[in-house]
Amino acid sequence: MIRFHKGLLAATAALALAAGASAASAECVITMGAAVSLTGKYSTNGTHTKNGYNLALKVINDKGGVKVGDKTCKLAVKYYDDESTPARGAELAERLIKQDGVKFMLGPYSSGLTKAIAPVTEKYKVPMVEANGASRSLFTKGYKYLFAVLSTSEQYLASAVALAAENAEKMGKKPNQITLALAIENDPFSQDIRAGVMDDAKKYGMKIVVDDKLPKELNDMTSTLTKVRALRPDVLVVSGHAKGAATATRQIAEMKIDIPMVAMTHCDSAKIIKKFGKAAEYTLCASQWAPTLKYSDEVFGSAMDFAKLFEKTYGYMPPYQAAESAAAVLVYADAFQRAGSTDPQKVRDALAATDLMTFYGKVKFDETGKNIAKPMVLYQVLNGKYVVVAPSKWAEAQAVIPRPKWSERK
Amino acid sequence: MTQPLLDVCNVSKAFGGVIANRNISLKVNRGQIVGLIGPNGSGKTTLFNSIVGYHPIDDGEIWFKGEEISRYRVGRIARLGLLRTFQQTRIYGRMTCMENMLISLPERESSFLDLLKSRHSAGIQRAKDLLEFVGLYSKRYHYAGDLSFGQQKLLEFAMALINEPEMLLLDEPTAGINPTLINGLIDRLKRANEELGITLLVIEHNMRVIMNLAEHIYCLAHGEMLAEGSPEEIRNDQRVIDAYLGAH
Amino acid sequence: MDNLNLLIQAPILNVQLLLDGLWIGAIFALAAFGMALVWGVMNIINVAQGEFVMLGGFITLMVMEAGLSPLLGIPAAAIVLFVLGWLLYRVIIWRIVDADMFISLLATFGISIMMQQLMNEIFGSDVRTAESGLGMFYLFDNMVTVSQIKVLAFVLAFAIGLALWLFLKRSRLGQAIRATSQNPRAARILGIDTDRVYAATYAINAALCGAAGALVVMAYSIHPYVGLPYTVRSFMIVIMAGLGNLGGVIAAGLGLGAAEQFAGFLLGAEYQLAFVFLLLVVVLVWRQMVLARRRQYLK
Amino acid sequence: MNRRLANVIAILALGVIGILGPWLFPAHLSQFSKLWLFIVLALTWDLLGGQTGYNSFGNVVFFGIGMYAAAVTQVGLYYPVAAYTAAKGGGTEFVFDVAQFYTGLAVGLPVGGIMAALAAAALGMVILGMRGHYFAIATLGLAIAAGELAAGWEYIGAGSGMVTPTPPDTIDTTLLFYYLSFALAAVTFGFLAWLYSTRFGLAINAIRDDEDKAEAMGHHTTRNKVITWTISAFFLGIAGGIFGNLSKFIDPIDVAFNGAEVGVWMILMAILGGKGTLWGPVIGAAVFYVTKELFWTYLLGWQRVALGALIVIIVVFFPQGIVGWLKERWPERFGPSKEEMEAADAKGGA
Repeated sequence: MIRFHKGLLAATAALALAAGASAASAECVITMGAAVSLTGKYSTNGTHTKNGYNLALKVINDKGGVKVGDKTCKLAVKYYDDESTPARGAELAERLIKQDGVKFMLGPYSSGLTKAIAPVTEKYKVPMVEANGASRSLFTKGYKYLFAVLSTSEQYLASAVALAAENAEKMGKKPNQITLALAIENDPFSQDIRAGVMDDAKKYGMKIVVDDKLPKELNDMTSTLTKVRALRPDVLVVSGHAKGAATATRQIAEMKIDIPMVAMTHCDSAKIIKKFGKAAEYTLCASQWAPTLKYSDEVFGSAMDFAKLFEKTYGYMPPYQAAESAAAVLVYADAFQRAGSTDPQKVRDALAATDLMTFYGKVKFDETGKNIAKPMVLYQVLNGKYVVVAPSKWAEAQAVIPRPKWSERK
Repeated sequence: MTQPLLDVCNVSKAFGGVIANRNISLKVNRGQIVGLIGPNGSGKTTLFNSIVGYHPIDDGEIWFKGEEISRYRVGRIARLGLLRTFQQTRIYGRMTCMENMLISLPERESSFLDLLKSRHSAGIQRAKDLLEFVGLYSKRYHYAGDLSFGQQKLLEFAMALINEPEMLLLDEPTAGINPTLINGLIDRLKRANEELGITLLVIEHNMRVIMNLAEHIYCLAHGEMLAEGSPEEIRNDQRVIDAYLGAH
Repeated sequence: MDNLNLLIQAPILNVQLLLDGLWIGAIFALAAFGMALVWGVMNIINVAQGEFVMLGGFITLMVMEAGLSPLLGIPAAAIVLFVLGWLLYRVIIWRIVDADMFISLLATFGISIMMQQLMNEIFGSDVRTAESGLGMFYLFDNMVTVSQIKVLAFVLAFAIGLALWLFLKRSRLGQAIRATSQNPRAARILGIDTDRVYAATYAINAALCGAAGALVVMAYSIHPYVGLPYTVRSFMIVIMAGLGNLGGVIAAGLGLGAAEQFAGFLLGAEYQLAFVFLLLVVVLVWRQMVLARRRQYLK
Repeated sequence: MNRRLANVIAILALGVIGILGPWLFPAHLSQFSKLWLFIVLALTWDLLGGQTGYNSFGNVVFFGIGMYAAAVTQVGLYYPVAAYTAAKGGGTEFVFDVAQFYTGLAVGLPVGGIMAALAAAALGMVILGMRGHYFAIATLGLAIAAGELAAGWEYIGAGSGMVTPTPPDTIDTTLLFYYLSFALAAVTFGFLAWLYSTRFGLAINAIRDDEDKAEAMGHHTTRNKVITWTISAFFLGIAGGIFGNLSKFIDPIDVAFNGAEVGVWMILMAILGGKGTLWGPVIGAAVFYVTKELFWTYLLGWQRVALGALIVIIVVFFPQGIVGWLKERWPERFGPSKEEMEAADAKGGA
């Protein structure tokens, strides 16, 4: 035990030295820490997160780094694998801060993990910019060191519910006659989405006829879908990370369940178009970001430029999880520059004052630390492509509602 | 006439289609030593198992100390004071002989809290005495599982004695035991019977032993009671002789 | 109970639930065959069962990526897994055949987590599916849908069960396996190479799971951590059916599948698993109570 | 060397390391807190699994019950629990001051232990009549069902989990939970050492060696098993309560009823160290925990492959565990000693 920690301590000391402001040379490295899920149920998205962080690091460092005061610093990230489990995440955050001497944290993937880590960073007064913890409850606890670049969970499907209300007439109903079926995974993040949908539904007076919580291990939702078919709701809302999106897309098509609107999350990380082709058509997908949006910044250029660079580097189109993760690094870089220091407290204050345009969208935090400047977008799968259909400011096309019955499709 | 200590009335037991015991009755009075003999497969051990509660009986009744025990389970019957030893000896292999003895001290009345009390030098002395008697004193700190079969048998017997049952069912106590020890064992069985008042029911193949030991003998064959009587009567009973010869 | 009313008012839903239950139950049964075999013959509870299923799925995906029909994945997965099972036996399992059952539980648990992360490193944790190219049946005015691949899975489970039964009854190796399961020492004395019998048993088990995995990836989906539910259900099925009872395994598998579907429908998907596992405990407690009346214990 | 003296020295050394922990390894304090708790997990598992011979996959149930019961008590003393969990816990509305936090812990942890013990007593009466692998499988079923039920129960936050009360800034909780964990490990060890020295220790060993025989000798075997499990659950429940506060966030399946990890680890630790010995679980937990930390640090991405391989190697080559292996290798040094035997004499009596 002792010997092992000696090694660790030495490494930590070296890192601290390298990052320390006392270093006389202009070369400096700011090391941030991150526990991301490289194994376990979130490992796909954990990898997107890591790739997003790494791409931003690479681009920033290739451009020379970040000017902090009179020095130019490179950025680095020390990773651990939290195995998609909250207990592990909290433990690793503690290790990063206490043993590895990390003074800045990047977020993990998923709200559950963020929830577990935030109390730790808060305790040690280490700022954390996170890009993948959207749970609303993260921002009701009065955390002062937590900043999120993404839209929070209750907004995820808000535009889908709004779209249902707008299009109620097309479905031959009034908004308050619309019925909803929810099939949402039983984890903190997805349940927050459910809470958001429930609130929105209540606002319009819509009725919820199915409210199933999908178990974490389920790869079959036929019993829920059988219920959906019997009750014929107007809107089916599915949220269960990539697995939920894939399972639902496939089984809705197989069972030929006709519902006017099907709205999901995580379509792009589940790659439903590539995997299921026609079966995915007309699905509405909530997304934090889309490459077709007209945002841009100096580091990456436009959203599309980012997407192309990402694809060139990693061989696949970036899902929004990667984009928002890259944006988190940009936010840090900006804060380091404005703080002119690597003192965590100063950086924290600089973060709080962030007002930055990025390829991912505008970032501006309210006093609870969540980004209030960027809306969610809603795609629809049309002709094998994601097409933004809401909010109207960014819409590329009109949403097709109700979706054609399976029997009427080619 | 006094009530018998153990009263087996018309007990039948079948396994699938095979009838192991049919309509068996036997009585053992307090203080007696009774023998149970019969060729292999005649249903002796099945009867033992029925008495001490290892399986349900199909028909009949078993009474012990005036209480019907036909439906009781093993532990409860044992706590009433009716103990048995096993043909294939059973001891606690990963405990020392001493520990085997100590945990066999009478526990019938003890509650959980009693188990938490320790130190009772009389118990220890008694355990040592009994081990001494069966010739295992020098091995008292060996793991019981490391003993030879014969030694385990003796240990099991000692464990049964230290438990001070009212009645002890012995399943072939001398099988596998060094012949030189057998006489001593018979002697000890008799003394246990006389001094401690332990009533004995003994399954035995060794005719010399059983004739020497028992005052009354039952003989089973093909699951039925073939004969009963004093050793003298049994020895001269033609049916018994036929059964043994026929079986071998 | 709204959901119960729904079932009563629209009885056709029962048909859909029952069928869906039977399809998935057939796949459970397939994995459970192997578990029953290994358990009965080698006295080993193979916790890596679900991981064999998962591997079978990934092999099918590779077959598909090579441009072949994923249906070919069924034999391919069975063959590859057979070899893998044999190798695993030769490297690890033979050392624990005679050990305490608990040792085998932990050893195979170790194997299972190795496989999980290995596959995660090789293939990533994406949820994957393979399209079999088979279509659907639509019955009762589209109220009941039946995926043909699931029917195939169902038929295959029966066919494999039958084949296994014949194999054990008729073939020399099958007879050797049965002899070994009854009394390994006697079998050894009679000149049966029990080591080879064990290797074959374990390999056959892996092959069965591989075939099941091929069906899972075509009918449902697969990812590196999909295994545990299949292991646990195999367990349960074997417990309910008892060892060495192939017919019972099929019945228990189908029953379990159907019970899950109805539980999911009636109680909501969140209680589906809780129901199944409480059912397991209840079945055990019930069996124990029956035995207690017969002065016996469940052991 | 005198064996009893060696024992005393080992205990003293551990005690000193434990007490001086915050000075010896200040940077790794929370890891060491978990190590102490892991020792408790291994010890309590071994009580039934090693000493009584009943292998349970379900002990994690009591860990989880203790965790939830403690958290619910800590919250429930001051706020309505349903509102707390509905608000996803903590935050600006639900603040605990110093007195409330300490009171919550002081009441919550024992409640956690007691609830777990009650659950063990109730479940034990129902399923401890089963033997061998039927018992193991029934406990596995319970473990999985418990997690799923907790994930469906809104009162305790369902799938969204539950945040344990946020301590006030003025309390150094790392130090607090470190000493709580250490104290629990010490008390558990001491209690079990005493328990194994009584006739009750022999009674459960008898069940392990031959339950039929024990029953035939008139032992209350079922009662003794239920009591054993209850004791084990009590300490486990407290450990769960501390663990919940240590991780600050309770997820029903990934933290509280984590049968696939914590549930298996406690077994592994006991087996690695040596089933059915007093020191085995302690040594096993320490070795396992340190190895695991090393794997997780240096073999990122392959840590489970390494752990899996380690498990296979342990159980295949060292099924008797470290202590068992030592006893076999050097019986004169680690086997039953003369003093131990004489001491065993003292266990007698009725």
